[in-house]
Amino acid sequence: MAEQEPTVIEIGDGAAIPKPEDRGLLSAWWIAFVGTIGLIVILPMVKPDPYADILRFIPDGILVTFKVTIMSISLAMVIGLLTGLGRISKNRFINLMASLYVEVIRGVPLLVQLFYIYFALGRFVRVPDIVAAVIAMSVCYGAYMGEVFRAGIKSIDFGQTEASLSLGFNQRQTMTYVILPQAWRTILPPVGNEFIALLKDTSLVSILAVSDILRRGREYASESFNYFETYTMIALIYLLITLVLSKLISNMEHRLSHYERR
Amino acid sequence: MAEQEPTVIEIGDGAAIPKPEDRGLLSAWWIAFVGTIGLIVILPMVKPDPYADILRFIPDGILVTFKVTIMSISLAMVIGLLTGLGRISKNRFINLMASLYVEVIRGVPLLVQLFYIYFALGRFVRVPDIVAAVIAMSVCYGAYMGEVFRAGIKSIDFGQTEASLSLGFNQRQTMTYVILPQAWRTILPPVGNEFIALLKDTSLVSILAVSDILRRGREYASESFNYFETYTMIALIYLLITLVLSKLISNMEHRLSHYERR
Amino acid sequence: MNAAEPIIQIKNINKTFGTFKALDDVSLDVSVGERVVVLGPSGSGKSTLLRAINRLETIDSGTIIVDGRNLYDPSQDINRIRMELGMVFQSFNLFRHMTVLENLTLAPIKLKKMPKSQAEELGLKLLDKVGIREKADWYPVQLSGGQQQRVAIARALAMEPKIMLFDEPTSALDPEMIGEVLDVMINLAREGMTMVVVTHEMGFAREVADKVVFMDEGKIVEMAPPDRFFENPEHKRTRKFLEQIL
Amino acid sequence: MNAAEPIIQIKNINKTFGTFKALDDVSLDVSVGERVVVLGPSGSGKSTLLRAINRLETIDSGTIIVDGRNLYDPSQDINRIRMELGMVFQSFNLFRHMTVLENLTLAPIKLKKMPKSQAEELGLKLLDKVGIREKADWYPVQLSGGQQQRVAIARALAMEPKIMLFDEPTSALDPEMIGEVLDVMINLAREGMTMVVVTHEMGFAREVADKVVFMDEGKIVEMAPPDRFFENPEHKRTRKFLEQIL
Amino acid sequence: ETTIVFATDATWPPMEFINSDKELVGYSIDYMTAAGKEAGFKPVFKNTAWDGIFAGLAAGKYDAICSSVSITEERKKAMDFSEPYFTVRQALIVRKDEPVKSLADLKGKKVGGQIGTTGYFAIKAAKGVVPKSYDEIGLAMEDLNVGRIDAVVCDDPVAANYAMIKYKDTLKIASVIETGTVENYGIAVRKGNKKVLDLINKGIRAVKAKGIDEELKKKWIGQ
Ligand SMILES: Nc1ncnc2c1ncn2[C@@H]1O[C@H](COP(=O)(O)OP(=O)(O)OP(=O)(O)O)[C@@H](O)[C@H]1O
Ligand SMILES: Nc1ncnc2c1ncn2[C@@H]1O[C@H](COP(=O)(O)OP(=O)(O)OP(=O)(O)O)[C@@H](O)[C@H]1O
Ligand SMILES: [Mg+2]
Ligand SMILES: [Mg+2]
Repeated sequence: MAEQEPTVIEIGDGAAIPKPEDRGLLSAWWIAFVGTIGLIVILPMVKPDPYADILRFIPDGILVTFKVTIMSISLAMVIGLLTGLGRISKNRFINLMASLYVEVIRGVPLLVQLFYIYFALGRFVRVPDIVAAVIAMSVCYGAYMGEVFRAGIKSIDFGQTEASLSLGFNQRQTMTYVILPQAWRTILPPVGNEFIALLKDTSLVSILAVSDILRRGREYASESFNYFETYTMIALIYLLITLVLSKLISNMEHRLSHYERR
Repeated sequence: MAEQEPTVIEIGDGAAIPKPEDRGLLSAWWIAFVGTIGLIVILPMVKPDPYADILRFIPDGILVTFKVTIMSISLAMVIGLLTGLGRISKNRFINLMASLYVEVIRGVPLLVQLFYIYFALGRFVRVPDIVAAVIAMSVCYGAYMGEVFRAGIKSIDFGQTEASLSLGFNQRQTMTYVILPQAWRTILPPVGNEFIALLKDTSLVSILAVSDILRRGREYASESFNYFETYTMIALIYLLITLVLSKLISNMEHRLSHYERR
Repeated sequence: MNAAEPIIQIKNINKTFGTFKALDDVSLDVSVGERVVVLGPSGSGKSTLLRAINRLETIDSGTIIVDGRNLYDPSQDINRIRMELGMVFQSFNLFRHMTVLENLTLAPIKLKKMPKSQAEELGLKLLDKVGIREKADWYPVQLSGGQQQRVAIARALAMEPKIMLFDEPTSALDPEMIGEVLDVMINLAREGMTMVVVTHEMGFAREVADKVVFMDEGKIVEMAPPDRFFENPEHKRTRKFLEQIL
Repeated sequence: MNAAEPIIQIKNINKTFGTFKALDDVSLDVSVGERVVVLGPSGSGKSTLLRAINRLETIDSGTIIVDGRNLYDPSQDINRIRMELGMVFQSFNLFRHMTVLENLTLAPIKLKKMPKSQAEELGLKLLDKVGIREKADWYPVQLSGGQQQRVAIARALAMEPKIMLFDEPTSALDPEMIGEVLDVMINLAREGMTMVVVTHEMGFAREVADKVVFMDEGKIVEMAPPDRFFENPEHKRTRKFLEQIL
Repeated sequence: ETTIVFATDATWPPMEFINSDKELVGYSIDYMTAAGKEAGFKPVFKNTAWDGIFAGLAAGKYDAICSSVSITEERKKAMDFSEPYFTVRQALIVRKDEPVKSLADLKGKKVGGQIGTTGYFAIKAAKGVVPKSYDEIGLAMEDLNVGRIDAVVCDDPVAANYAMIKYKDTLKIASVIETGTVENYGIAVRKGNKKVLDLINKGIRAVKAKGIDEELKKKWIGQ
């Protein structure tokens, strides 16, 4: 009796990295890109009040957004690597701890985690808000990264490990010299995805009074009452950033594939 | 020269639906589940002030969260179906519009979209908060759902379409009677994922003063000043809900597979 | 319509994929009750010709008239014409989410608005005819290939088509199952169904064909009754093909 | 260590997978410079035995002493023992992200703290030896299977092991490439390397083996010099195996 | 009887907040309820996030805002205000152990306030301090408490509520900020919505005339 493996669909965490074969999104990318830049340039010219004002108000928020994103993704990758290793560990306790971490983090909304870690941290240690925000984002994304690393490591043929061990490398060296450098290639696309998703999610830290793009915009809007125009501009800026990032990441992927293709 | 297809890793939008083969997460599921229930029961008993108070304060927020989630997912599925059909449409214009919609929505943080749709909608039509929240969530998740539907439809062998057309069904009938009922099976797991992700993301509507779980918690905290305890309870409640939902969905998947397996 | 007029009239049709000419000025008439078998090497355009007949493949030029109706006349509803044409595919293409009986009744119920009970009666009768009535409530994945193909034939017949098109109905089957499908087709031929069959089964061609068509490189090279075709083929290319295959 | 003492001493080892006995009370000694070829039907435990020698597979009972060191003595560093044992796999297992030369130099640089230049010199010398010095900067995917396997041998040799273990080094290769790998192995044997080789290449076994070991169902059934083994095998099972394979 | 829908951001105790029975309560709430009784309208309070409360008014989501809105020149351009119903001053809150007396002592330090409030505007107007805006004043207080920021500026009744109840062991009111102008709360309505404004003004006048406002002050603020 024929049994067919059911197809698995997984949709990423919201980044729109166009794949070369995806023609629809590719040309949509161009239109979106040109349209976004066009609006960002034209709106302030046509209607300088408030659009030009908004553009003047927001830039330091962009810096904060990037700062939080880059610090968070770096920390999240460290946590993710450890979690990923924990999830494939044969040590039952470590394995369980890593799994539990993933399970709990995935089960709680990021915003709740942000509040929680922010306040909980505040109770026990005195850290600046931006550090608290970075820690909260990293703890959350570390769980997702853990799954990415786990899948990446598992995608490497076990023969690589055996060859490395038989040369005299220990488990840790094998991971460092042989498995991770190869897993990196498999991991890059989802990491790129997570990076963009994280950048977007940093908008949540605006609620913790970190002056990112969104916070800056809200401050402007609350004084000028130009809600509609401010949020239009904010959305355009985010869109521009993610469009550019997704293109960069997709290009990087192509370059990193050298030892597979050339 | 050997060329190897690079492995693709995709990590879902945060739901933790344990797959039967994933032993680590499965037992982690049980521990998390028992632990969560344990804490929800024990904390109010050991320290009724504030935990029991919090438990009394939050329940109607849970209802609101579910209401928003269910309405949003329903609407998002309608939008997603149309978007998915648009993305596979041969009509270049429809295809481009659908792709553009997906591209733009994916490029803007949900929170920004929420604010934007909330304020933009407010300018042109007068709708209650909760409706604005549902519309915003649906517009956002519709884009993701669109990709889910597209992948689901594309996973169905083209022979099914040809067989249907050759019987005399038109394109629409073919979609309705033949493709979608089959695609549904492939689509269910990611839809389950999106459902849980959406439920978690409804926490964002608390910012619009929709009285969901998180809003209720914030209200309680802002009056009682028990931030830490309140957020502990909120996190536990979300965790319990997502743990139960992920289990339900994973069971449902098993049952829906009848025509593939029996 | 004149009764003597062919039920399928194909005139000078052409079809290119990119730069590749899949059909090259093909003309073919099929009369009511006639059984045409199409032979030819792989890639010669047999499937393309068959699929052109119910417009699963659109042609670039030429005309195709089925049962008096031009396939490319915008005033004609292609879906109505397709109801007259049953088609059976190499890969069966049963609807995987439906039981065997549901596969058979879907089109009559939805397209002919036949009451469910009547459609089921018809379906069971057809399952009888193809010899697997007992599988009515099974799902396609639970059946063997030969059984699936017989269901596919029954499904096509449920719309009571005037013409049946078969595209290598037995090539995806294990040898033990080919016979059971061919038997069904032979019975159908005996009952007088108009049939166009692409196949590599020479025995079948000899036994039931009124006319054998041989295609190569998108052209109809030879067209003859089976006796003459197999015993005394005119063309060099036909002879070479027969040598290889027999 | 006594020079006359075998460099590999395997005593009464057992290994079960679940309920399946993969090694059943196996004992085997290998002297310095000796070439042992292991034969046997699929599933007889050849690979398991070989992998037990460098503890890629842990055994359930028995002892294995390599170069005077007990593999299961907790005071022994298994990684140091493995450096003495070069291993070549059926599936090459070259590090895909490194060039050929990097594959060769990684272990000497990281494990022996050899300066990079010296490691590269050694690497190039070894590539010369296996006849593909010109591919030093290529990536594994760009090489043929035979070339990859020769690199894999060179990689193992770069650690200057005392013993080389081969697990069907030519079974994944197209026939044209088997020769080039066997040549390298024969040269190695001529230079006096201690070798344990699982293979189905009878010609190789005849030519280089000092001792042929025949396994079946996890047991060593027969052990003899190649002449006697091939011409005059003692056991029925050995004869049957040879009949099938020759 | 007319119904007037008031938006209120119920995170501003004791003026307007949610009590443990999930009821919207507070000084402003009682005040408007009393005003309604006097002027003959029925107030309905709608909990609304502060951030966007003015946008909602413009969009017609409600008729008025009763949420401790100070009457400012900027705001007057965007909406109309009722007669003042409460006079506030901006209070500077710091940790108990700090010798800070005024905003001038906080050069280079972070000072928090709620986004879009007059308190926050006062911080921004002060030279040399680093302003930080919060969604809710409670979040700012908590951050002050744990040391992420060094002071908070907000309306004095709210400041008193926080510094004397919840954080009485750790926070104190350092001073009242003199801005040179009198700051009053008013009910905001959409520009030109005279009908609603008149009703509300009528109610406010009646409440003042009967001295109900003094009772309410006693009840909620303890003055
Ligand atoms: N959709 C298509 N796009 C491009 N080329 C096509 C397409 N369909 C068919 N062709 C090409 O047209 C030629 C004729 O195809 P067709 O399927 O009609 O051959 P056939 O005679 O049925 O062969 P077979 O016996 O292998 O089924 C082939 O070379 C095929 O590759
Ligand atoms: N990790 C494992 N788990 C379970 N069974 C195993 C494992 N490794 C080997 N086996 C089983 O042990 C038996 C001996 O395996 P082994 O690989 O040693 O055979 P072999 O003689 O090398 O065969 P071949 O010539 O096919 O390589 C086989 O039946 C195999 O299925
Ligand atoms: Mg064909
Ligand atoms: Mg083996």
